[in-house]
Amino acid sequence: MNAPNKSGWKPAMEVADATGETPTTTGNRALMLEEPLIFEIGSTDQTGVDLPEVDPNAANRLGGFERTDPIGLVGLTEPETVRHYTRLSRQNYGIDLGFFPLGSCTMKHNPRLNEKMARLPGFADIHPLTPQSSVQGALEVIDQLATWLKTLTGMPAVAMSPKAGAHGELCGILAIRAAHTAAGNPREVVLVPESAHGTNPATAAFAGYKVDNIPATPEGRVDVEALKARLAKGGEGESDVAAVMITNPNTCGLFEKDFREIADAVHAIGGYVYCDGANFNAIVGRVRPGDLGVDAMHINLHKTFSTPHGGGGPGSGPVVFSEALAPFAPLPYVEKDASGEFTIVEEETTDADHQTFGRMTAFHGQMGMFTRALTYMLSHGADGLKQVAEDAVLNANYILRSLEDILHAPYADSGPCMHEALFGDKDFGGGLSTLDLAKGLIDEGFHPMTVYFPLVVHGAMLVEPTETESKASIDQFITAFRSVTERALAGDESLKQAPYFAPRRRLDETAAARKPKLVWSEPEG
Amino acid sequence: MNAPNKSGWKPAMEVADATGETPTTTGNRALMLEEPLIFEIGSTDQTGVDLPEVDPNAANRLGGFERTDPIGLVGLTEPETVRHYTRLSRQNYGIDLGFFPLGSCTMKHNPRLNEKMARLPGFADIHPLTPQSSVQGALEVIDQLATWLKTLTGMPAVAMSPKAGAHGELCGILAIRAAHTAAGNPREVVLVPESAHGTNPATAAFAGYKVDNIPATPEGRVDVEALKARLAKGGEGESDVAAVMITNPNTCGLFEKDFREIADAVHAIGGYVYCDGANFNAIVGRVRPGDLGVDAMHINLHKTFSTPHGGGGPGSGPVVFSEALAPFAPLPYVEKDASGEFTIVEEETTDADHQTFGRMTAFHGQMGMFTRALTYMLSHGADGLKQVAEDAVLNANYILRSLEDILHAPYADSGPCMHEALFGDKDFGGGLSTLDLAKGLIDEGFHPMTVYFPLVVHGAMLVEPTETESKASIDQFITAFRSVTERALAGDESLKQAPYFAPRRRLDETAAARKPKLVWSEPEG
Amino acid sequence: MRYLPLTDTDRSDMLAKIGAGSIDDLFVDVPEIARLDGPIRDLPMHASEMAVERHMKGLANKNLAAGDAPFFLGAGAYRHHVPASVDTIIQRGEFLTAYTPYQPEIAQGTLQMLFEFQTQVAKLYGCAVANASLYDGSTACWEAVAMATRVTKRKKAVLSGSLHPHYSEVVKTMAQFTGEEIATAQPAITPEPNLDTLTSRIDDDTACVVVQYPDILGRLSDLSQVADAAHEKGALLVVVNTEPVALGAVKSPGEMGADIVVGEGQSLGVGLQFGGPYLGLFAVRDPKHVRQMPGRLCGETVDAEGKRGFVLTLSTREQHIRREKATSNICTNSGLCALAFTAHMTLLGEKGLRQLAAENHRLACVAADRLAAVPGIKLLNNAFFNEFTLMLDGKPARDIVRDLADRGVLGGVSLGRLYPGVEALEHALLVTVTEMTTPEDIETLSTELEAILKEPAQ
Amino acid sequence: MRYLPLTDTDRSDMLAKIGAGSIDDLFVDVPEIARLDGPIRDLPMHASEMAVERHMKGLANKNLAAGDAPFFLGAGAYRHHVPASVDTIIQRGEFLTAYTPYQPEIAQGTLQMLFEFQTQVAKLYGCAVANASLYDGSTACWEAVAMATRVTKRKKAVLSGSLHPHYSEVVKTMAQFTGEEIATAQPAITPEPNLDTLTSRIDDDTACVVVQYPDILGRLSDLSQVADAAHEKGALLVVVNTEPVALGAVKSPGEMGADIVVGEGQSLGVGLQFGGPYLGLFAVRDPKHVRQMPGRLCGETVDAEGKRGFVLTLSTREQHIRREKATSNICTNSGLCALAFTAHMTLLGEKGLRQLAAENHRLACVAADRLAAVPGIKLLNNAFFNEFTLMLDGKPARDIVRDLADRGVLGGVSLGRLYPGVEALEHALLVTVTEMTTPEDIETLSTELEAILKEPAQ
Ligand SMILES: Cc1ncc(COP(=O)(O)O)c(C=O)c1O
Ligand SMILES: Cc1ncc(COP(=O)(O)O)c(C=O)c1O
Repeated sequence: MNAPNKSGWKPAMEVADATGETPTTTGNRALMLEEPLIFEIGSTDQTGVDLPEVDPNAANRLGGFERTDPIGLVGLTEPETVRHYTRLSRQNYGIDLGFFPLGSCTMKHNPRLNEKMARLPGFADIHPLTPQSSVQGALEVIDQLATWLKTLTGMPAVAMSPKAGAHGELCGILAIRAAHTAAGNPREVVLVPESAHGTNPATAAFAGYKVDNIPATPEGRVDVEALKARLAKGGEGESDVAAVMITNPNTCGLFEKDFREIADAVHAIGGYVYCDGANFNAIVGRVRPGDLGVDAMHINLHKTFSTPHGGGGPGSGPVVFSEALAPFAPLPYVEKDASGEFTIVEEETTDADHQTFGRMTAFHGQMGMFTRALTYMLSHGADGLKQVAEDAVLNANYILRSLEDILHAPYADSGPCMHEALFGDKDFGGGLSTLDLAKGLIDEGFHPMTVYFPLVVHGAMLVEPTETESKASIDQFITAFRSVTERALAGDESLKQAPYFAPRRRLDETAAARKPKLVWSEPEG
Repeated sequence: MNAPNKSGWKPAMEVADATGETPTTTGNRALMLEEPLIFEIGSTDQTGVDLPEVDPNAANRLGGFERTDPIGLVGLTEPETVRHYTRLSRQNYGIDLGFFPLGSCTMKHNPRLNEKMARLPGFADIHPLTPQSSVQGALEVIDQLATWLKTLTGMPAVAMSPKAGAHGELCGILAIRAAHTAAGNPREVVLVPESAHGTNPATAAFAGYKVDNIPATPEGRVDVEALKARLAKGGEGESDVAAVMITNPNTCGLFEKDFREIADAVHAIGGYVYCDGANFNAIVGRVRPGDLGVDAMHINLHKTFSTPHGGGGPGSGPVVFSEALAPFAPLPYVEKDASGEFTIVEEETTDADHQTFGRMTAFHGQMGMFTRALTYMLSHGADGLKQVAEDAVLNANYILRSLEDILHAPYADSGPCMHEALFGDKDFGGGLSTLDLAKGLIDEGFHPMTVYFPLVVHGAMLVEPTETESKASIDQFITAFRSVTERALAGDESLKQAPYFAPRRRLDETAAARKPKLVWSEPEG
Repeated sequence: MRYLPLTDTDRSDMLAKIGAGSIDDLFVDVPEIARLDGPIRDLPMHASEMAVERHMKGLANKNLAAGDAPFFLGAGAYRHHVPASVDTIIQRGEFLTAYTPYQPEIAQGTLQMLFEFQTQVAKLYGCAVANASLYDGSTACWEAVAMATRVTKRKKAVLSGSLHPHYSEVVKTMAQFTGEEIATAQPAITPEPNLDTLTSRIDDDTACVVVQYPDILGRLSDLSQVADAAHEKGALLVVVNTEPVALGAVKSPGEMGADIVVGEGQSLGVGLQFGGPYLGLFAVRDPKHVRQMPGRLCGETVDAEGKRGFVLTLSTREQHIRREKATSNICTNSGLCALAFTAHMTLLGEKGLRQLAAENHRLACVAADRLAAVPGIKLLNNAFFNEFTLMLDGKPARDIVRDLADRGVLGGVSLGRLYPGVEALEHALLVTVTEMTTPEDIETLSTELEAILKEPAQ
Repeated sequence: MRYLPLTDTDRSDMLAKIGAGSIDDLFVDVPEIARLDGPIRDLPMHASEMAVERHMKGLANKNLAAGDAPFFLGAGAYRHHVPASVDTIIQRGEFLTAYTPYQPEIAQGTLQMLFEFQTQVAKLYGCAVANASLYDGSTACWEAVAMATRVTKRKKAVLSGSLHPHYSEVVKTMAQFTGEEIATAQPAITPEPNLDTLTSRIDDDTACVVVQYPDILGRLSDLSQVADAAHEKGALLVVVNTEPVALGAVKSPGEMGADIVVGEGQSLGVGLQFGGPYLGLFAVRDPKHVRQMPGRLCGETVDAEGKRGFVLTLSTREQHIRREKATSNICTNSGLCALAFTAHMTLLGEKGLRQLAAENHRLACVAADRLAAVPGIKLLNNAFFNEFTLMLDGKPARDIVRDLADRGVLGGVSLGRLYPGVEALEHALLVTVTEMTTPEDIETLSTELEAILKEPAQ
């Protein structure tokens, strides 16, 4: 690390070292290095840039609003900065380090060509308000990507600007609301299954809808009959249901076999079908959602199309639309005229084809993700993408069938899983639960699967291998997973203390929430 | 890791884990990950590139020399390759991770702007034999860098093509030999101090010289009187000494105060003064070797001028020359004509100013290092480079004076040190030595200093902090160093087993040399 | 294929283990109607890196990069010099290829970085707490309005006329469905914003008033006056900042009484990227509002051995716990952009930030004077930071911007583009100057503008 | 300054600890005569990243990058597609900023990579053992000659006329001082190399015969014939390869009896870089020669717990142990280029390497046929891999290459440039085709050459 300034930071070593070895004076353990906060090593006088000194008496035109009080932003020189963040990075797990089977998150390999292409100055160094004649290539990227997305989904239109999955959901629900409103009544309810991702109900509520539950069958799918009954509720008059939001493949990892039938039923009552496309990776290139009656679906470019997750974002969530919803798509969008020239439509127009619900974000969407996703698609092609879906599904089923004998697999009999395998912690001994197993996997050198989601399974463990994992790697994971599971079934107490080898032992989340400390402050006294 | 193929690789865990914790099935310890060899995980049918399939029957013009036998090169897909090398990288220490005070190596921060500039296609993607009119910018880089080097050293000429320090030494000695030869007698001996880097005697021998020792004073410098006596040996006639090779600042970290006097004495017997400039960082921008009577000196761009060491190379070792040696400089070199046009001189000419000793390498030298070094120089400027030397020397003296009370510092009384501080293991207890202290520092999260060099000090420890280390960082190092030293002085047995926390415990170098295994081979049976 | 490690042998071994005869058996649940007989048609097949690179470079080369022309665009997206080490840092695989830090024991890198980021943003904005990022400034602006309605339990938001029109549009888009009442206006072309008009629109139903600072015309105004007016009515002051570099020179919104400060963080670390991904910043002045904030928050805690560590916290506000009652639906945010911001800010430090701001302002003053000397051009602003509005004679500014582009100059943003159809703004050109602008660039813009303005009307 | 962490306060605190009054006190040992009164004159002062970047980009833009023109140069440096992930890997700070692995416990990354590299090179060359790299192909060639003299205790080296002239020059440069006798020749312009002439030059004093394969004219020849002739006289066969991709298509030198195989590894992973840094490869067929090899060697061992690990080994051959008796003076080598090579080779694997080689050869055949159809051009080679020699009518090839450059085509390497003053070679043009060459490039070169050859002599 860069050693501490006078904030007095010291490596925490009060508690005896877990290994029983002589603790080091630095708190470091060879290549596992402790690192203070920048505020504990930097100073407000230090800087890692070379800029002209400021003359405090220079004339200015700031209208008397000069910032005179200290701001408190510390700086570091470049060597210190690089080292600080490099050391921090080494306390992180990433796909580049190993298997990262976070269910519902599609942690596939992030190709480095994508990174390189996104950094071409012709893409990275253009301003969103550049005169359009000077950014035809950028508009063409958007147009080409739109074409891929429409063709892969079999849908006639796509909105490119949503910034992530949840923003895409909002885009879809707003279009649905706009369509209903245009037809005279926005309706009140959006139906969402209990197994849905939290963003689904949150989005529907954000768009002013009441959220009602879609019942599920014991096999882990939508209960079509119960759904039909709910749609019909209210009897003869117009249904109160504006839309259903269904994830397909769903969050239990299953394909909603009756999707078409559901869609028909929803359409029959004048509702719309929103499909959460977060799990598109299972079917990309093999199944077109357009063939299943979908009206709107977001696509997480940061899942299916390999743009990196970056420790939390950014993502990109374009939304494909059916004919019915296409006119309501948000601004801005790109159009190609007869001469092949591209234009950005930024203003509302009055024709029936363009009853846009408005603007969702300042500019055109996540261009940096578009270039990466297009690079990815061109690399794979139609054949490669089909193989992606097949290998992703094959890997997941292989895991399901390699673990179902020792782990509770609630939907193991519901048919093949799609891109992810779901397990529960039903039979664990000694008060152990999913969390303990997850922490045990950390010691084994794996990132744990998604835990406690979906909510419909006790101690849910959602394992999504993706297609970029080799069989050998998955086999190693299975061996380790079985070993830790055996310990969990046997009630092995030592698992309660795991992880042992990570940069930190278990962290106290309750304490964090009880008295939140969200920013650094000068130590008192 | 990418899990094993049928080579049968297994993580080695026979010996109980040092920590006493439940060993993992993978051999991993959370973020410290084991990784097999590519040969143990890849296959000759696997590839990470997409190229057209080969038709084995396609006509060819290989003249019957087709390679038909299996080659045995395994491949990995891109996800596996990235992961493999990322995991390997995490078993390495680098400047980016922490303090790396390897004496004589000048492990300073490698600025990232340098990396970016070297990758501009106008530098990275040009062929060495491109018609010269199309690479004027590249030739200008060489010319500008040459100007910086000449100005900083106060020398009239520079040869840019040497590939590293040792290659630069060769360049210098060959020029000296050529000059002597042109004068009628190459002479027989090159004088080198015992404290010199191994490349010095090796180079002299490679150039056909006998190597003789330059005696040293107890204070760690060249013994001028003894040297003069040696130069005079042979009495009246021509001296047998072709050159002296002296490192200045020397490898004990001291400035050779009498350098000018030595140079005069060498010149007086018609010899030349070669200065090993590996330690130029201590004086860059503050002292010009040209003012001290140097005839030739190589400059390690990978030390003083921050080009990265890359785990062993590449480097770059331009050599500055005095008027006397300039005519003998190697081919090729860049010339600027009156119109400002640059040309590469690749052919021998016959005029007296150009009696080149020939070519040392296929092309023009380490262009990739030139762009980085020039970027570095422009960033620092004359003022910044002076500050570099001053801070490097300040840091080293600070370390010397902070440790001399507990560690044997043989030349502590020889005046201030320059860029590095030298210690010995004289008083260690319990049979402990420098190596044990070094391994103890590894556990503390530091890269050890250079050990057992120079040869003139028992258990030498050569600590070179460089100027890119903060005081705070150095203070932390001093604390840790003192703590480990105290253990060493007290004969703490546990140090014998260090490191405890590194990816590997002490490695058996004797076994490696006894039965060398230098390439992977299919396991037998 | 280069990204797919399974071999055909692997595939058949795995199918055997599963007990499936072929891959199709794993897709039996897909209804007949949606089964395809091969790869989707009308799309190309897979291609080599080399071929893809050629294709993408071809597209990139059709764009005029900002670095290849004198460049004066701003209006919510700014071109600053990003130190090379920032990109090195964000390309570390451990940052780049990590997910949201759900397993904190192996995500301390991301978490500690977020804690640093939150602290930096809070300090920059003069606030108590900041979150771990939102999508961009415009969505952060909407989230602020939504939060204000939650805090005040009122439904009306008063938007300043000189708020970035795209930001107003985003707020209006959302509000049309959620029942918020959004009062907007257009910017008045005056040397200083008229705060009295704005404050007069605040009433007892007002949840918040939203002001941009510096505003869309580059003007600066005394926010404390607006804060007082809002607070008097029990409303919150939301301040929007699109240029964080400005806050190295001018008073922070927090200092002047803003309750929620939101903005765009793109200026630091992120780059132009044709509009995204960008970085939504969100902070509150009063810590009591924390539990109403949208988005992720990173907090400090200890591990089982008592060592300090960081976790995501207060997640009961969030969609994955609170579902339809969440404070926002956001999940994926702008994590890596936050890292870029925080690394750039760390390189700057207060000293560097102040120098950077001073240099921006100095060059902007030079440019404003030079341009105002061109016949037919008037400088509107009394005060500005690095962006100012010029009033141009003759043709609409939008046409002039196109003419400039034809001459290889990216000369600014016409208000005609931002406010299509609004005649009063048609002749206004927003010009931005940063440390990247050279004196030659300023000279070129001035002479080209002079030439264009001299052209006889057609 | 941005790279210098010490503050003025630090500096005075540290001087106090040291007991020095000023920094000058630490430089007292510098003789008066060499003391300067300030920063060195005639050099600029420090500059911001932005300013430096502008300067360097200005210089870069004065060069015509290979990617911006139809490109046909080779002769020891080849332009291949390097997968983007290779650069990601070599930019990992732990690889980039490490030193030679002197502390193996914290350098297993570099060491294991070197072990993989050595194995790959040995297999590629058909040898038993390879070292951890030398500077480049030309210095590796000299080291091979030097090693052969050590092994055979003879002093004479016979160099084939079709060895790259720069390589011969390097050998000659070294030998003029060390007493080796170097027998060279010029290439004969024949469709096939005349091996009889070569073998007839081997005598009982010959330490080694050095042959390039494919040779400087792109020709292939039967090395086993040379091997036999050399071995008969007790000499070693040294084979030089400048294009490793060729060995994915043609027999390895080891297979044909070479004793030492050396070459340039730049084709894989490293890039053109105007000639350096490149990557010297060095391998021996017979493991008994290991202890005479130059350069570093990485070997397998175990740690104190019995876990496999890697170390630098057999260092008693090296300068830092053996000093004037070392097998070479090399210290710093081409470590990071070796990593680039090994990562690229791992991405290729045998399958990819063979495909890459086949694609190079296929395109080279297309180009050779197309060019040979141009009036005034004759193809010299009977056999070739991806490089062949054309005999051009009219002007010297060197002038034609310049004319082509003026027309924006980088059309090949004239033998006139490689052998200045040798009239017999003046009309020969060496043309290289790789997977990067497009059919359009070939067409452009053909039509431009045709146009130039048609021009009336001036
Ligand atoms: C099923 C599902 N829906 C929606 C989302 C939300 O997507 P985003 O995080 O891009 O907003 C996720 C992401 O985790 C998801 O898994
Ligand atoms: C004093 C000294 N001389 C010469 C050298 C050789 O330089 P290079 O490794 O660049 O060949 C070194 C490098 O370690 C050195 O420290």
